[in-house]
Amino acid sequence: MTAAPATRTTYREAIRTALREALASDPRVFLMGEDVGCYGGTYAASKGLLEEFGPERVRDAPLSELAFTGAGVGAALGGMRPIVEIMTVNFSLLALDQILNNAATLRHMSGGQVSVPLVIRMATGAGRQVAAQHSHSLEGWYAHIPGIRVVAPATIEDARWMLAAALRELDPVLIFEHATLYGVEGDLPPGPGRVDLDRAAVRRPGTEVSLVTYGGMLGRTLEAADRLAGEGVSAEVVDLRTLRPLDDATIMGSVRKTHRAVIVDEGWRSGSLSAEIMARVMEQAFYELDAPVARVCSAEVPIPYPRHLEEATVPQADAIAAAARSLVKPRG
Amino acid sequence: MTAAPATRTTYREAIRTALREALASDPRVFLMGEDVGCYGGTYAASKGLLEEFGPERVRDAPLSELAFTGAGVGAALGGMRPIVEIMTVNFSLLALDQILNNAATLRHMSGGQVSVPLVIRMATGAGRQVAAQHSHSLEGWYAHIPGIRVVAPATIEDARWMLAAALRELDPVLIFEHATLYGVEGDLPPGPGRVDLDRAAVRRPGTEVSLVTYGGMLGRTLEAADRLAGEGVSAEVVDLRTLRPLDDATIMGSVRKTHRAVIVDEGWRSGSLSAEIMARVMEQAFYELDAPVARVCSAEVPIPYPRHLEEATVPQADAIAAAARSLVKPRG
Amino acid sequence: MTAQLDRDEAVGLLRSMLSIRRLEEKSAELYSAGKIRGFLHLYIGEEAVAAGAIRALTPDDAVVATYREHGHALVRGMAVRAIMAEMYGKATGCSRGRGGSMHLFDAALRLYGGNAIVGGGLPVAVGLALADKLQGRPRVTACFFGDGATAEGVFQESLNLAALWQLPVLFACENNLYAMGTALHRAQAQTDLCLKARAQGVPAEAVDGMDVLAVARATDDAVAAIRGGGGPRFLEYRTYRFRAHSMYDPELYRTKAEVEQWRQRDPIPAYSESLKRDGLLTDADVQRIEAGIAAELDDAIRFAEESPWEPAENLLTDVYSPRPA
Amino acid sequence: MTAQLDRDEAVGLLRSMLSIRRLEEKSAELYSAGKIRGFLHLYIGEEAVAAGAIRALTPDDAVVATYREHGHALVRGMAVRAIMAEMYGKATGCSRGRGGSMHLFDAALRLYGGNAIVGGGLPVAVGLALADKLQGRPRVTACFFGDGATAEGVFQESLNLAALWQLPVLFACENNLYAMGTALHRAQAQTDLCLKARAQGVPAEAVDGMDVLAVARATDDAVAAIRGGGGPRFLEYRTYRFRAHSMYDPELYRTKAEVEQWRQRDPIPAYSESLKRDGLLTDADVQRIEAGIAAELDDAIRFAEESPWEPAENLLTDVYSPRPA
Ligand SMILES: Cc1ncc(C[n+]2csc(CCOP(=O)(O)OP(=O)(O)O)c2C)c(N)n1
Ligand SMILES: Cc1ncc(C[n+]2csc(CCOP(=O)(O)OP(=O)(O)O)c2C)c(N)n1
Ligand SMILES: [Mg+2]
Ligand SMILES: [Mg+2]
Repeated sequence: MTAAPATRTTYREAIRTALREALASDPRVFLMGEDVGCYGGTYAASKGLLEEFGPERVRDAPLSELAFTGAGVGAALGGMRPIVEIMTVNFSLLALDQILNNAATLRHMSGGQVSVPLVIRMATGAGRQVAAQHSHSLEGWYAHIPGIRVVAPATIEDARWMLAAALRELDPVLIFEHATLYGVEGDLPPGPGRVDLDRAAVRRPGTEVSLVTYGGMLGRTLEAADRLAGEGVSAEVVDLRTLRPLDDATIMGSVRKTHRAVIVDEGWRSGSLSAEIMARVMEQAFYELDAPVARVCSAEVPIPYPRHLEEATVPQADAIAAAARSLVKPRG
Repeated sequence: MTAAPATRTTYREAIRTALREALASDPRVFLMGEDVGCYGGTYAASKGLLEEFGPERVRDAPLSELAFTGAGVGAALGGMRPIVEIMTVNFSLLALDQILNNAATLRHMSGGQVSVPLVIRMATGAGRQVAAQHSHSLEGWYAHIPGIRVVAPATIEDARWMLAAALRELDPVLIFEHATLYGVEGDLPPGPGRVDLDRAAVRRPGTEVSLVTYGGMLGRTLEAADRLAGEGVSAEVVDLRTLRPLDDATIMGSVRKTHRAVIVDEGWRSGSLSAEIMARVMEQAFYELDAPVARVCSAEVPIPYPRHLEEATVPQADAIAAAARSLVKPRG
Repeated sequence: MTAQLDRDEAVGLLRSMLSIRRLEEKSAELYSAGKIRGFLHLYIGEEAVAAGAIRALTPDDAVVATYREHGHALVRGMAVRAIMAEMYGKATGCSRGRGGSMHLFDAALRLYGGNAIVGGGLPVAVGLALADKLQGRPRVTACFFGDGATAEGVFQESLNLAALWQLPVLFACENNLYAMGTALHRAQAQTDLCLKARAQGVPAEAVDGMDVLAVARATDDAVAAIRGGGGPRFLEYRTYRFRAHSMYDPELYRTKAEVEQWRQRDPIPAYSESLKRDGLLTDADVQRIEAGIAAELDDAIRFAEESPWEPAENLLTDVYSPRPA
Repeated sequence: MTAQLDRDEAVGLLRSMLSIRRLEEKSAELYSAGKIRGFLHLYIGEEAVAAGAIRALTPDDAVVATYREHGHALVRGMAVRAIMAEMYGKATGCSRGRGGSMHLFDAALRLYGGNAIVGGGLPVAVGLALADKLQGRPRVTACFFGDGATAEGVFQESLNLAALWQLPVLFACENNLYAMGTALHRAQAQTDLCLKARAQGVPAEAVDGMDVLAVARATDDAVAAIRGGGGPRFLEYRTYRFRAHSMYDPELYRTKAEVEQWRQRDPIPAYSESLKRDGLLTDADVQRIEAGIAAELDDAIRFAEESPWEPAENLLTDVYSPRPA
């Protein structure tokens, strides 16, 4: 393949392109959710698609998260490839019964007779000052559920290509899009891009400490790595990409190289995904560690509205760099 | 106090006594949930209370988990001390929006103006062959939510006294009762018993390895400790009692003494509470460890119906003992 | 209405009801013997509903049921062996033994469970119908659920979706007047369930669920209307469960007299008598049917007894699908 | 009906509506200026509902509202300063700045939010009313929510609970015909919302939400019935939002002409003219009212500007209550 030039685009536009491609290439695909059609999508990700594909395939749903998610399960059982959009992770709790008790369970419970090829997309995370009922990061919870896959595109490239990979799965895939990423601009290398949902990616190689993160935290983790580089500390940045199943090989590969790790996770600290990663490092790479694995997570608080408190709640580059520094150059 | 004799009773009866006492001693207390009244409670925990306290205070609710849990939030705001019963943790997902977005959040989000003194009880766990929509252990999820407290009475004494302690709190307290415990018989020491919701308990002292567990797994963890003792391995058994907040002091106290730990958790392994405990040991007692902390959890599978598969899914005494043994006497 | 059924069909309805009854009576025994475990919900008393309703469907149609679904599986065409082995938890069961009594699945019969979350099957049925509509297939999805399920928010949400999108769903409500121990009038302020369906734009009708012919007639009409593109329909089958909610239930919430009164309306003897009156059935026929059912049951029990367990090494199989190539 | 109100009350309604309108116009400006951030949902066009309905309540009653609740807070008696400072996110705001526009709380006014989960306030209102009933207090809880919320399952569940238990709740549905970009007829098969309430056993009535007197009259009646022990009532206020759903909304889903048509029915000028016709209001009165509102707003903005932020060290305060002794 000749090296075509990269395209300048946004995360939002990359998702829209992926949705358009999915709708155009597979008649079984349809998009369903609140305001995906007439409104153009809460984050404008599906803008224009109603006009292009019509109301049957870009299907505005009433405020009924439980029923339309369950309808996604049923449509998947019926041979379709539904993409259900839930506006925000806080609202997904209304649909969780269908996700856990049905989508994730039906295949195993039926003895393997049926499968649920359902994709659910939702926005997650803080950073837009929308306060305590619209800002949380609960993807770690979903990563606990057997039977589903959970991914978090952190880059424009993953935003562009993960959807197609998700639609190729026969099992439910949840895609978490961080709400602050939609507007991010960047270069999209020519496709088709990396399409697996299995591997974490080393976004920046380094030798002294591994910074393991995903989704909305990737940007500030890279920023922290930059700062550390300025201080002569070489940090490797691992983007998990897939939160379930976790790519242990890439994580441990990095830890075995650097012997130190900081997990950066926007979830509330206790019981966040960071804990699972620390547990696995304990189980799989304990004797490789030169220091205990550290983590930088959100404060355990319903996320408040004012910017300064929101910033005080979620991980910031400063805190990430500080945590890394304290492992590499312990005090005293 | 003169040493009154212990009473022979069951876990179920201890809960019923606690409910009766709560209803009798505080007019603000009422019990609300599906089949708590006429039916006598799914697990017969509230049998007889309708007759004793009447339908206003032992309130059968329709199948509407979301609304009656939300009504519990509202009644708590209105000055009552509601005890909401959700039959089984799998159904609690239907109510999770009200638990997370309202019960746990209102106090902080309102700037501290209101509080939600709500108690929610529910049954959790496997062991009764009721398959993949009635058997899970999701209390670890709840332990992730700031603003609530989560407890798991593992003993008859805690079943008897934790409710009163929960009702003294001004914030929501979730009580997880393991479905296999209701029928367990034992001695209840004369009351009033230990009533805090803050401290873990060392249920069996030991010196070589800490077995940290809670709820339905306490029994088989003690069994494993017995077997280990038979082999000359001294295991200490820590019952967490409170899953949020965790009692780090007791956990670390034990680990600092034994230098080895196994976490026993009926939750699905990845992302279970066990991971959080391992993370904390990593953070707080890393240099005390003689071996990586191990865990014995449920297999990551919707829990199947047949006994042999259900048993293969959840932690058993054998596996617990084996995990402990491998830390204390590493092979090779 | 027997006029509209030929003799085979008319007797077939009786056979269906009897098969369910005998299967369940036996299941109760096997539960006491510890062969069947976990939750077991008997349908005894309600047989006319499954027997009369499911025959209105074609093999291409789909069925979504609840944890009280042995009858639905049987009438839909599942072999007694597959049901019995499933209740035993054996690898030869319809769901490989993993589901047990509450989770009977058969993809070939388009039976999508056996759902044990009250109301959990409703939106799934809506989605199955949506798939059919989007693919232009003239199929109907029948969703069975109880009076209790109509109190769950998902009931209203699901009916609205089906009506809004004009989807081919039969909402088949088995109103047996109780949700576990909670009588309908103690659970809902408005006990006319048809009103709730109509308030979501779904045409609704109530029918005597103890009369298998009334069930058949009403369901035929509803299914014809749905298949004709008329959107969803709601049928309230008024029925009663003669036995406890599950095997744990001490039945504190209703009187023996009430149960006795409903037993007077047992759908089986009444229908059997009417067939005899119409000259469509003899005592010898009944004996032959009973013998056939008993033989099938004996065979199924033997099959279940002799069947292997799923090896524990397979525990994790089918948590995920094999990855497509 | 003005006949039943004295002049002060009649003019008070106008003042309420104008206060909301001016507060919100100013808020939109402050949003553009970056002073108010996050989500801001304007109530402009719907003022007659909050103004006409909340005056029917006593201070002991309770109010539960949505993210579109500046008007409700104001009419309930919250100081403009407290609202403005909250929208700025300042420590002097009604919720200490933590909630912002969507989460106005005031325990003393018994205003229980400002809930930003659609439908999230409904069962909370039911519970508040249950507490009153259990404690024998003759209070009413008014719960405001939109047409969109009536599609959520929790709506049906909540109405059923309130009707079943005969609780003193006013279900106040602000039907502005849209849920974000989804028109009611594109969201629900049955668009007569009163039918849905009645199907749960809640008496229901629709009222012109652009006519503040009609709102006041209907709400007075409903609240009287509720307070008299008649159980819950549902009122559908037919109204319209003149502005976008939130500040992000490009309004692709409706035509300018439709909005223009509804603007003809703006509740404020119509009512103002009728007061003048009835001799209850002069142009000078209007000027005086406007001046008062403007001064109050200026003061509130100054207050908000000058107020301190909550120190970040307090972030964790009030996640939990102080432990009782
Ligand atoms: C969401 C949920 N809540 C509670 C239960 C427990 N439960 C199982 S069956 C049942 C009663 C359901 O009544 P109904 O819908 O009338 O069906 P029936 O059992 O009468 O056939 C209840 C409460 C459940 N399985 N799921
Ligand atoms: C459960 C939930 N789903 C979706 C949203 C996003 N959302 C916020 S407001 C809104 C529209 C609600 O419409 P309606 O109830 O009519 O109230 P209105 O905004 O018109 O006043 C939506 C979809 C939400 N906040 N909560
Ligand atoms: Mg029933
Ligand atoms: Mg609206």
